Amino acid sequence: MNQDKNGFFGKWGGAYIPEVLYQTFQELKEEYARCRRDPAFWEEYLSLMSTYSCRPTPLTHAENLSRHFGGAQIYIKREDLNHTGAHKANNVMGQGLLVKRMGKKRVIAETGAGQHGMATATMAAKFGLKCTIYMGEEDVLRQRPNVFWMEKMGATVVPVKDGSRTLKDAINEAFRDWVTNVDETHYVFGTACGPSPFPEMVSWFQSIIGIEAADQIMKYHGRMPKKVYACVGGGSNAMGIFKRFLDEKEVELVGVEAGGHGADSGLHAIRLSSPDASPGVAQGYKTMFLQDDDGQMKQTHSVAAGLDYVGVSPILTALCESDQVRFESATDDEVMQALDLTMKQEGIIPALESSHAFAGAFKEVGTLSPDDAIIINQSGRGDKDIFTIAHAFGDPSWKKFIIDRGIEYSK
Amino acid sequence: MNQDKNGFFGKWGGAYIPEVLYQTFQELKEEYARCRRDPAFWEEYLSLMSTYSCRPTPLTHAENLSRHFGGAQIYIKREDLNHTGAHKANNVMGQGLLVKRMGKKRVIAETGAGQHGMATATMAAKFGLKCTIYMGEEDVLRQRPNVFWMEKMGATVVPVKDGSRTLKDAINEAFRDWVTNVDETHYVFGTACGPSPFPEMVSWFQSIIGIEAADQIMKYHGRMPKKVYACVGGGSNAMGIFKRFLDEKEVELVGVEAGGHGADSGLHAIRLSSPDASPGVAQGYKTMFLQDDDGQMKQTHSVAAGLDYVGVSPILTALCESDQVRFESATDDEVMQALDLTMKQEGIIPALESSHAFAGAFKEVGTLSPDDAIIINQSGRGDKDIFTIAHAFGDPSWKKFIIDRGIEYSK
Amino acid sequence: MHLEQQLRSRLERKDILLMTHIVLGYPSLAVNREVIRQMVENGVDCIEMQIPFSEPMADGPVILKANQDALANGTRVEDCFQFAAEMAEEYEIPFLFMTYYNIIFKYGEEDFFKRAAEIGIRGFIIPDLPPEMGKSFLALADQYQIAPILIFAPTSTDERMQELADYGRGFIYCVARRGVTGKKSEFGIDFIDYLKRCRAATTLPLAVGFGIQSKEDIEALKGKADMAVIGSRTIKLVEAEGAEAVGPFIAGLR
Amino acid sequence: MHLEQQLRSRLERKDILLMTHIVLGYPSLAVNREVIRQMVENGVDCIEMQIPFSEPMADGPVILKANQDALANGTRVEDCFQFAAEMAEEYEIPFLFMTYYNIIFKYGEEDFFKRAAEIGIRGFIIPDLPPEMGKSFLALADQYQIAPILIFAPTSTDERMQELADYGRGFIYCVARRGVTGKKSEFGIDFIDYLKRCRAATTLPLAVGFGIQSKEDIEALKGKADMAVIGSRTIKLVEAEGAEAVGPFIAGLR
Ligand SMILES: Cc1ncc(COP(=O)(O)O)c(C=O)c1O
Ligand SMILES: Cc1ncc(COP(=O)(O)O)c(C=O)c1O
Repeated sequence: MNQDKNGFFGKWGGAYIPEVLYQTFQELKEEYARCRRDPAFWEEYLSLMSTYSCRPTPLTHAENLSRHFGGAQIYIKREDLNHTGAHKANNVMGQGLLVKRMGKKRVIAETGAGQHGMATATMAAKFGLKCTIYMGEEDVLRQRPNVFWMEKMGATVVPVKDGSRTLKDAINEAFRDWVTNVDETHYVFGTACGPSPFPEMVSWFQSIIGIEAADQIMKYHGRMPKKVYACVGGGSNAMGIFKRFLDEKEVELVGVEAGGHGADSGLHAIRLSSPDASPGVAQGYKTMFLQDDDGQMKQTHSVAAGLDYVGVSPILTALCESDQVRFESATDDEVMQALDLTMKQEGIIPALESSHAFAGAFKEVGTLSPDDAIIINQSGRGDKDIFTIAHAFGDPSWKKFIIDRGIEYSK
Repeated sequence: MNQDKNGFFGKWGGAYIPEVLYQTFQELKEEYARCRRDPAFWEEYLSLMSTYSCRPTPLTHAENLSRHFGGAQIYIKREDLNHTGAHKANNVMGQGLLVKRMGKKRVIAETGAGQHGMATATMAAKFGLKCTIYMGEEDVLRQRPNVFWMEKMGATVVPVKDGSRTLKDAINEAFRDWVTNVDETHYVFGTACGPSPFPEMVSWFQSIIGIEAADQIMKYHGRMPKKVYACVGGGSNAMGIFKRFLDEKEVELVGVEAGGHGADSGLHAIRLSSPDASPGVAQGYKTMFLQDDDGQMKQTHSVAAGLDYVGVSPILTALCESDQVRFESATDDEVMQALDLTMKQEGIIPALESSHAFAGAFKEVGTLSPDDAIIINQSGRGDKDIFTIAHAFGDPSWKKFIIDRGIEYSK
Repeated sequence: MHLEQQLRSRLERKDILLMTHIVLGYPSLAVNREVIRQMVENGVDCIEMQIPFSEPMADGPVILKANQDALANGTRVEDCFQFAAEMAEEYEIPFLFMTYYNIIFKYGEEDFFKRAAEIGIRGFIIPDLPPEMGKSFLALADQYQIAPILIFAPTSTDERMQELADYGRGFIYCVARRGVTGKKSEFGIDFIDYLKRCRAATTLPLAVGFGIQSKEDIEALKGKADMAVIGSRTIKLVEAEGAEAVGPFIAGLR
Repeated sequence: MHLEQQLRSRLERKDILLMTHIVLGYPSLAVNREVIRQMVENGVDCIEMQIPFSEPMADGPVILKANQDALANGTRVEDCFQFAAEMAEEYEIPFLFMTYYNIIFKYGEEDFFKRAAEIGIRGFIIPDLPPEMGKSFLALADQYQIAPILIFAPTSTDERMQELADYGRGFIYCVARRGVTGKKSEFGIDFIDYLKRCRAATTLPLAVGFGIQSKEDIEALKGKADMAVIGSRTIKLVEAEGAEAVGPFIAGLR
């Protein structure tokens, strides 16, 4: 699924950008086009990812979970084993190579939970670039560990105090920085959203996931999987694993959105599988947004900070419309249960975001045959989320630990 | 370097074990011998490690650090990218396969920082084994996040309240469990110490590190490195990377011990490169221990919990004696500086343990030629150590974050 | 009369025009009403009324906050239309809508144009709608005779300026510098070169905005631009000294 | 007289002997002195004196804590030798040293044996020194005529028992069950089978230890073993009721 010359996928996408950025987007589009044409670029990318991150990441056969559900064989694509702990590295490293080519000296990025910020700060350290990360003030408070690491890697983390003080506001603020410092700065967009060429470019870098997974499933299972599951925040890990399977007619692709407190609760981030969302244009692109009748964006909610976003990849919106991807959602509670089960059965700790894909798969896998296989994309690891996960489980020893530490530090 | 029939390496090692364990050690030794003879076992091990963890782990060329020091090209072996975040997984998964063969249903392990406990709990979940982890009470308090994950993976974590309430006491307690439940229990020893066959067996599983690293350095650098650096706690990651290079005469192997507050401070864990240690027998084996004139073990200190141990691998003691490995130490301060520099220059966060290897290398690398290469073994990732690292850096925002959380939880 | 004609006829009497900016609903429509009265009475030539949006990506901190507060006050798009209707009815200077594209898109492009035209709005400034994205928008603008105000930036190439000028009506909004609204601009040599390039690219009147704060700034623009835009400056003034301060401030600008 | 002879001559008068255990320096050497007096006066046949070690791997919580406290009190190996000399001098029953190998290794094996022999110690129980690890130790034991007490466990095969018996002198210490010191053992059918196996493997006297706590336990051993070992039980007794309680307790065991 490629964009048209104005950056649209069907009627979704585009580049709704202030004029100041026009020129820089032209350069970006050209450089991106050159990279796509140049096989050496992809080679360089693969080599970087295999020496700095640990690509190819494994495809793990989850034998215990498969037995537990008695349905299809469950395979897990292990993006959690990437350097910095999530698929975000794929995109960021790719954009890093692009920045080097463009000769820019500074990168900026938005971050919600901090995962993309961590990845960008890491890439900036590796490539010797200046780096500023915009992060909603709420998130800075909630995700101090990530802020700590970003700062330690030399990045400046700017708490964004506007709006809902979360991801979308960080994106707005990053755009404000970009229009101000456009000449030497590249904005490393973190997901398959935003103005063209970001949705397609980010999906391209992430497509390494599905390319590897297809080879691996053929090797271990002998044929294509029945279904492939991915969680959907902005949509980059989903696009990353789906892309390679789009033309495999027998493979069903399932995106799992954040059900929060439930589809009827008003407290969720379901953009594609609920009637609460409607078409809109914001943050530079056209897609389904959670917005009110006036077009003002709504508050969203998910236990997973990385899924807690008002928009969604325009490519996924197009694929939803064309029925090439099915969208479901999983509630916070279902997600915590799926996480718990996966830890106990497989010794694997999916990120809260990724746990949505697990929850979605667990609902359906039992109805398939043990001769079939499914793939779940584990976009990241959960141990980075100790503060959120221990909190969500309401673990009393954890609380005591924090209280005691706090008292010690107060002395 | 192989053990003699009594489990000795030169005059070091052996198996000083209570009679109750004699039989189980016989079985273990026989099974281990069978595995070593059976090429299918190593194949199974490689396959497990490449599908469940992400072996081969990359060898990363640290271009910025190399430039910074202006000496040899620095290559980093990335054990941090293993599942569970450290080289510990190599040993634990290997022993897991052994346990499956022996038909035992329960595993126990000691843990200091929690890294080996995490790895063992993970393996137990994956292999469907019952699991109990012994951890000094001090460490349970300091390392609550790891305890949380171990419990979530279904393990029972027992705080050990005896002695110094740290690693060595956890080892004693694990032995007490083992002598009690010997029939169905295997003790997954966490490092290249303890009674024979553990030192050799653990080193064998860890040798995968050096085997990969040698291939990789030949591929990227074209010849053997000048020096290979590893931190030395019990000695397993060091043995893991050194083993392959022992017969390469031009390669110098350097083990870096925990200098704590300094070699003269009495607050360190330097067993091989300081006069504070002397030969002894404890925890089932003979090696250099930090002990007093009566043979009572002393308190040790290191900023890195995983290096804070009174004994050291008998194999390393033998290699030290035969001058095949040189031992140095790095102080807590040097280690924090090396960690800081590595994060900023390369976007890589070594564990505090691993940072000792970096600190050791940084002192010497400048004197080598840019045509030479060295390898630093990054045994683990540091982001698991946020509580220790942020504390060690004295980060004020971190303290405030913890205080605020504590207050919230106190409500 | 079209917007361009309106401005040109005013330019016959003045060497530079003044456009001001308000955020509808901030601090309240009542205060907006008073501020506009003072602006008009003190010789403002054109007013852009911003319909608040939750994601004002191109705005700096002052206007951003004003947008948020206006929404928090409960300002709806319907309120904005009604208020705008009242203003356009009351004063004869041209009123423009400034907003982000989603407000129009969500309302329905054609319905929005129709309503605005009925009210007597003369132009739209939509900072996140470049002409490539605005095919139907530009067609409707033509149809409803509402000027689509296009924007030049210092980063725009000559070629790009030509292209934009083709689509533009009423005037061209020349952004004085990189960045968002609300910060002071430096009017150095680069700026003068930039304005020359703007002038060469179009015959439309040139408005210059972003960071214009004082009589001196406006003096400096005379002969180089046709209209000076005062944005965040009056918002800050109202915040600090109340609506009454706006009249004297505007009067003092010439 | 050798240890085995000493025990055999006592066995002529009693159907089962009693060995007790103390940790030197816990709670203090003074209390140890009083406890030993009470033990000897109430008919204990043999006493194992544990030299405390910081890593008592084979001991359960009670003895473990006693080791730690003894060290915390400042008990040194030298203190243990002096105290042991005094006891061996004062009482004619055999005294043994129980400790972990490192204490001996660090002192110097030969020096340790020499010193112990001078004092009149009759045997060593070293739970972490299997015979394979103790070549020089066993040779020195022979040379200095100090009995190396070897240990049978329920997990030991018949073959292994034979092997151990070859190296053992004085008596064989039969560990009643898997596990560490201090917990109650069950004396069921498995246990009786085990003791039969022990008996078949050696002609040395058999001592049974681990978890023996009462007169009934000792009664049950009669005819199956030659000596019962009371370990943690007296330590707990001293902790709870003081040294004076030891005499009556020992007296009550037969
Ligand atoms: C681990 C992980 N998975 C998924 C996501 C969601 O992003 P996307 O939908 O772009 O993959 C995030 C975002 O932070 C993440 O950290
Ligand atoms: C990351 C890491 N490195 C090193 C060590 C030290 O152990 P060893 O010397 O056995 O490699 C540990 C122990 O916990 C560890 O966690």
